[in-house]
Amino acid sequence: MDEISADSFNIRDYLRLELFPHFLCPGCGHGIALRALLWAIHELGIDKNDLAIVSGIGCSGRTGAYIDANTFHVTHGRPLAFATGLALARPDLEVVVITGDGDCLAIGGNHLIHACRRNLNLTCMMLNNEVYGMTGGQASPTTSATRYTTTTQSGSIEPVFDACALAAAAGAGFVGREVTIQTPALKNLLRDAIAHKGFSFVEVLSDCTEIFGRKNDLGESPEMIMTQKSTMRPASYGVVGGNIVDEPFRATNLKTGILTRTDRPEYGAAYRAHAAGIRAARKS
Amino acid sequence: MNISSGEPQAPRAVKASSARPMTGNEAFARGAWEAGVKVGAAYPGTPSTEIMENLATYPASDLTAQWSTNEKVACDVAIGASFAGVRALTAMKHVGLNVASDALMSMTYIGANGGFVLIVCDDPGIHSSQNEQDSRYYSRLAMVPTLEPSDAQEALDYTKLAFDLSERFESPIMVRGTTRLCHTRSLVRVGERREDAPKGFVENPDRNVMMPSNARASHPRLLERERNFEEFLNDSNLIRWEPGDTKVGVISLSTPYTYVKEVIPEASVLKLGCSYPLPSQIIRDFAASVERLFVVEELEPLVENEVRAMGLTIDGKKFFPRVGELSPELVREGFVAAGVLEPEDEQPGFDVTDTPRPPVMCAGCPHISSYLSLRALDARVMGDIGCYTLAAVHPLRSIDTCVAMGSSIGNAIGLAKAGGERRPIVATIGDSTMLHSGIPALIDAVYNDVDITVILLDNQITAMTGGQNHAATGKTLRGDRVHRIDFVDLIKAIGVKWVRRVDSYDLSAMLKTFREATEYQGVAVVISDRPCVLDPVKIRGERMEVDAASCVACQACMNLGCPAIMWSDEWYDGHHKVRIDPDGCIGCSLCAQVCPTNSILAISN
Amino acid sequence: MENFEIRFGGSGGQGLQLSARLLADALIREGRKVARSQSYEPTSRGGLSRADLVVAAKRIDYPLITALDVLVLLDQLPVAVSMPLLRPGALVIADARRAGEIPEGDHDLHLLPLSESALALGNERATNIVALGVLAGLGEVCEHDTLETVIRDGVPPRFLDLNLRAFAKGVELGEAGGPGR
Amino acid sequence: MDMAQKVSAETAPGTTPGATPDTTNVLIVGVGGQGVIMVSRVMARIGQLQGFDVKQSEVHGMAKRGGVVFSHVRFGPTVWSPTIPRGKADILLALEWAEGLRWLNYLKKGSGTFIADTRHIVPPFACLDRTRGAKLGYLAEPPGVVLDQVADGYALDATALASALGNHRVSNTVLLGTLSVVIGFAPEIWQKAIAEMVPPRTVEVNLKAFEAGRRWAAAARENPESAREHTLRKPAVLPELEARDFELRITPEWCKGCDICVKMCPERCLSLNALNIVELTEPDRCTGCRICEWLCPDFAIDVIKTLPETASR
Amino acid sequence: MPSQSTARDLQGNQACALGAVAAGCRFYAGYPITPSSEIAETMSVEMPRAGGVFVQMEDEIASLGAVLGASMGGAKAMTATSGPGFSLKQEHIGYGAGAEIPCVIVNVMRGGPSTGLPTRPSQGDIMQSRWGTHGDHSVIVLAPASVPEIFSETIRAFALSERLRLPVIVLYDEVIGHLVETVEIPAPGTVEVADRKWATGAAESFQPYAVTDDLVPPMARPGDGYRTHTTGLTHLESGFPTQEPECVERITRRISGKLVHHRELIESYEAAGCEDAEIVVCAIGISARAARRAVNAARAQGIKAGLFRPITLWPFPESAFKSATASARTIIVAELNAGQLVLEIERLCGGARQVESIARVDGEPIEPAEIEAKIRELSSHG
Repeated sequence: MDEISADSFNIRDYLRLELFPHFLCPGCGHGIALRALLWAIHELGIDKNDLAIVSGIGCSGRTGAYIDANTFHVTHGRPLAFATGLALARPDLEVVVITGDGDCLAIGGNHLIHACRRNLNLTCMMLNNEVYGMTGGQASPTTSATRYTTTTQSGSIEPVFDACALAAAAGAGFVGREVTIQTPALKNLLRDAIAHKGFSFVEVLSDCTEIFGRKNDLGESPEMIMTQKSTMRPASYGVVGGNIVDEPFRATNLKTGILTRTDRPEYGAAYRAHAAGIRAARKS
Repeated sequence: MNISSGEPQAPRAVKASSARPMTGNEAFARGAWEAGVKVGAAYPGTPSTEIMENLATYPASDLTAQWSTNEKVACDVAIGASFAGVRALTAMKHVGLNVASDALMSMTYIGANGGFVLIVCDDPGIHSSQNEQDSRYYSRLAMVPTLEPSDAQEALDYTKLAFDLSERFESPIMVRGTTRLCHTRSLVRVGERREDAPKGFVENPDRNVMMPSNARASHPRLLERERNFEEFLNDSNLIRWEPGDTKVGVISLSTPYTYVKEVIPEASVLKLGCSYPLPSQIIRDFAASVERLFVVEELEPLVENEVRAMGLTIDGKKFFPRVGELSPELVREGFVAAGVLEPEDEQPGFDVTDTPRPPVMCAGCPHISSYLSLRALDARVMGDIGCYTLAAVHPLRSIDTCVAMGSSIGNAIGLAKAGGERRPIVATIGDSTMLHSGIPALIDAVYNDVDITVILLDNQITAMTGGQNHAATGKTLRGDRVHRIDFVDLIKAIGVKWVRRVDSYDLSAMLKTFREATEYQGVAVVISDRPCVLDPVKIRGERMEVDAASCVACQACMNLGCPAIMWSDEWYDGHHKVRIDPDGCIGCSLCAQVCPTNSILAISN
Repeated sequence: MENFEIRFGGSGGQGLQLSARLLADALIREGRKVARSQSYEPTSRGGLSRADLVVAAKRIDYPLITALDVLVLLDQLPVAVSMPLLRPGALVIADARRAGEIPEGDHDLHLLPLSESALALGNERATNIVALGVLAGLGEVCEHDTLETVIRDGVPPRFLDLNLRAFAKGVELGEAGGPGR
Repeated sequence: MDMAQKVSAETAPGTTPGATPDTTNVLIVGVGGQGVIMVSRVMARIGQLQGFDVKQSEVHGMAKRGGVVFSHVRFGPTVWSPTIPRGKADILLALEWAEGLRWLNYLKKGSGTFIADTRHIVPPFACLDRTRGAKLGYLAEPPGVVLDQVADGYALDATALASALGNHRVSNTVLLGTLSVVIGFAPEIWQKAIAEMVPPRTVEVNLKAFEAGRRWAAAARENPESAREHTLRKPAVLPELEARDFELRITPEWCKGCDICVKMCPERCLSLNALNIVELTEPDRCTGCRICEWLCPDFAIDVIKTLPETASR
Repeated sequence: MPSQSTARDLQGNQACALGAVAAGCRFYAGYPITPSSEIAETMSVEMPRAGGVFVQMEDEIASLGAVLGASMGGAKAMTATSGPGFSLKQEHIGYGAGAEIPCVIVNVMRGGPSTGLPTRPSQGDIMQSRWGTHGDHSVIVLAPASVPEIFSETIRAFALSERLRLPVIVLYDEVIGHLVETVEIPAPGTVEVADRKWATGAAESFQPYAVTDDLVPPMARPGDGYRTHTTGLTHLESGFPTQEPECVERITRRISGKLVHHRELIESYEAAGCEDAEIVVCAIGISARAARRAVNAARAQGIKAGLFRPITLWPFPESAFKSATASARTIIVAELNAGQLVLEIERLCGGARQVESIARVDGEPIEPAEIEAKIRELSSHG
């Protein structure tokens, strides 16, 4: 009869209320993801004074400003680079990167793979809405084939990244994917991602109703977020490479939940230990 | 008439050793078989379904037993067999007779060649129906002699007798059952089958072709037949006078007769084995023999009114309810109210609480996702007859109307034609129901160019009545493989331009397809495509379990109404977390699809 | 020589930079200012290599060589590019075996068996130290003792003996003068 | 009214008024899928094998599985009504605990025998109330409370006994074993009837189950108290939560009218008003489940939950 | 611990790294590129020893990104690169300028454009170092001409960067970078380590970009409770973006005003023999070294020649230049490019003086003789 309660989480404690209402379009999944992130922060008991949010450019990047923490809205594609410096210089801070599919995978793709490889204690939340929303709806590295955007007016023909597979292949210690409609699951995933010592990559399937959904006849926000969920299949929570719910009933494609969790040496700690060894050797 | 001795007696002299326990429905079938029936046709309907199912257990060399598309077709099939000079049976539930009545109304004019018996089963108490109509009104409407057995032995005997009477009076004969009779098992003495040589078709256009001139000539014959039949009853065992205390005389029939015998065994009883026509002279004599006259009959006061019309003084519905099923308790209460019996001492009841256990959809029922989606679409939903009618209540609460078999599409057409409805108009109809009477309505929808969506809930079986085959299952009543109707082809042939199949276990595909269908201007048909979890093949996916650690007790999964999902003893935020009964779960994964925490996972390892 | 410019020229891997560094170190110990520069090319082994020192008593204005006072050649490769930089009368020390073809000119050429001496000592790689010894033996660039000190301080202990013997051999060659002009 | 007098005079304790006194009424109840019909057919067959007239009545409800299932079995020299009047059952055999309680008032108050499996099958509707701190709708009294009220009572964990035999589904036959001890008749007759009624490949386990039920009943008769102690399942005690209040607070200036909350609300409590701003239009239905709060991208909905002032927390 | 300074033979790039360590730099992020790599190599050794962090990033963009990130976290941070990498860093230099993040960027110049001459010296980034990133922005560029000066100017770069909250670029050519000269290394702890002004007082009323007397707002250190917002968007005193013209102008003017306000602190130069000079040679880096010898040679020949060497290249020490060239008739600008510094000199002279350019673009340093010849050619004696 364990009574767990969500009572203590009041999102307003984590928001810069004077900036509201926020600038996101109606039904934008980024807002839901933001809630999940702050909820996870709350559950982990992270003091917002010790929380650093580094975000890139785009709709995703703008969300950081609404968080009442140390927020850094940096250059396009580079939040992981900034965060790397910040986290190495300030291991006492909890550094979370908010980025988008274009920010993270296109212009910032190089930083992503190296951040994964380096395995520094960072959490990267990539809000994937399949489109460059802020610039008016151009195709991104995750825009599915046949989708219409302002730069794929006859339907996209480019293959897409599976960002999670990319991150895992690049060596990220923790990789997960979740949809916004599963807010508590997303919260749990982010919570585990932040708690994970090492580089954590979380892809959030967000929806861009106004610019992308309309153009592709994907329905309004409620339907979009529901569709996202149903095209996913959950990996067994907490089990690495766990089984998935689909046979014999579901035709699905991407997995959700924790996809990879390995304990590789965390770069920051490894570096500090290495440096301490060097200093000790010099003294003796 | 049979006048019994003054002693209270069992309605039979059945020796247990020589008898076998049978339900009323089994006995109906046995009676028909013993009578040498050659052709049986029916459409399933509780409580009549098992009659044809049992008939089909007799050798195929003896008889044909089949499911027909609907009750009217079944009735026509039987009529055709009668034309051919063989004995024919059709069976249906009370509302099925509404469908078949059109044929019956003419058949009664034509009369039987081979014996023609129609068993109709009423449902007093509405255990599984949409109304409580009393079929005995049809007896009078169609002027069809109607026998009323009171137990399984009589069900057998009367059915057998009905065939003889049918041929003797050249009339269809109706045998009426009730839910209680149909589903009560009692000891039955059985006999052998008689085999008659087929009489063959009798060419007699004046009688067989119901056109106005012939029909006009036939009507007087009906009146004559009514008189003849009443005369027959005077010498028949169907009417039994059981003398007793002359202070109280009770006329009763069907199962209520057994309640009377149970509750007031001392009374004089006139047991009617036939409710139409009534033996008026015997009734007068009986009335004269007793001080107070009662009639105990279920549902409408048909006998009561006719007795009263004879100028006799009689009490019936004044003391015995007109609504619902009778019982020994109610019969006793009636006689207490009439001052015949003394009230029993009021015994204090046991002090315990009641746990409600209303009917629910099965775990993994493929209908669930359709209604969840319709609810999300905020559609105006015209329902139909089937298990899915349960979607009208908590938690799905997504059916707005349910009228009668096959009505949904017509209702939707009317709703659309009336204008003013801002929500998408949807008709939901099962596969069997669609074939039963949905097709003409669908043709109507196409013909009249209406903007509606039809969700064909194709669970590939007639589920509600216990899993009967139909024309789109590709199997007959006896299990033989036959052509399977392809719904998509059929619907396209009707002229529906927008037809799509969708996996009932893919919620978002459902939602998306439904949305597209409702946005389509014109008739759109979506076929929800998963078999019933009970029949004919039991499907099992990986069973699901709840990860209690991550469950946040939102209970979103409870919206499915899945009986395998219930509260656990753990709490979150003031709400119960949930758990899944592993024995109940079939692994449809719908709950996992609605779970906002990814807490519902397959037990796969 | 108070202010002078010197080049060690050869091919990559001959230890020219070490020679230059040791010499610079020694000169600094003697109170002079030194600017050291080197060829900076993608190739590190086998290609043209040079190490230049600009030495001055006081501040060095321009740190690159403009006119060489001393040129040490351990290979033929730098010969062509370095000869035009020679100041008239410059001292040129060349390995007789590997840099034997020195054009005629206004310079003081000492063609010496530098690498052969190193080979005789057991390791050709000590040729650079032999060359340093020659500079010490000739006595015009740097004091013998200072150089020996920086060698003792600046080379790994396990090579010290070899290097000291190479240095001594070089001094011997330098003092002997060798075939000059 | 002589007759009425006469009838009333026959109303004596221990007899069925108006009915043939030696009719035995057995009411068998349970939940769909448990095998109520099988048990009742065995019982009817036993009656027949004893040379009695028998009636066995059941009604198929709408629910094929998980619904209420009951079957009346009556046997004796002559049986009229197929149904057992309320308060006239000699034996109430319940395959599920709450079902036993539902039909308890059909049992003869002073003389009836109550046999029940203590197994709980919680119906989904018992979980219908999703309001905060709602109690499970399954509120069956513990066995002690019931056994104290009946003349003769047996509460056993037949499902556990059956599971011990390797097939929890034969719990109904375990109960038949117990019933056989109560009713009498030779065990061989029971075994014959059971063997006739169950699927051929389950005959063996069913006969074992029957024996297990008999053994349990014999032991219970010998030592009723210990049997009671032994078999009584822990009563389903439900945790009492402090009744907390909650409020749905909408910040209209933040709402952008995306419709997510309206569509995703399980209870359909919300709607968009003429200005496309969300409103709580069905406050009574709201359960405080927070789904709207979670899914609002604009943070325009907060579910505020408050403890009563008296609460310590 | 030695309390005396020690003389060390150092390569320019090494001196740069050691200067950074002495200045308190505790974070270095870089990407290998010729001819700056020795800085990274040295930092990879020095940072762990000093308790700092060295990280080799995936590219130059990431390097400066990491440096900015570390600086936002409160660390003194540096990166070093050369031409192509410097081009990549331009966006982040703009970010540092706009968001006012202290950082030091070293550019060891090589021949260009593009991959150009990786191992050959150049001074072709004079203009890029000032104008490289888009939009109006304020940076300081320091141009040391010797190894000891690299050491000291790197220290000064940190001091300026920290005090004024802006990126400071240390700019020198490949020759200086690879030159080995003797540097007096001050005893540890004797170099004054400048630190930025940290936020104090109530968090509620704190304005991260408030207009202060010295135009440099105090910076909030993450974790100290201020929870400020930092953005590359043009922002208000509160840190949050604005497009209000009045506010945009106010903010932009304050940032550029920092350089004017602190001109004396920033400006540094060498003027040798300029008091009576008819001809002043103006140059930086290796060109200035050649110029010095040429000027000395000219003086020896009786030509009134002087040297003006801006050590703070940007903002250009205008007034010092003007006073140094008060008597000059001719200014010779010697540089290893097609003529960049000369543009600034021409602008400053405004046509009042003869401005001559020695612009060498063959990948070789300018030799003293080349300048000396020019001086002679232009002298009144010639």
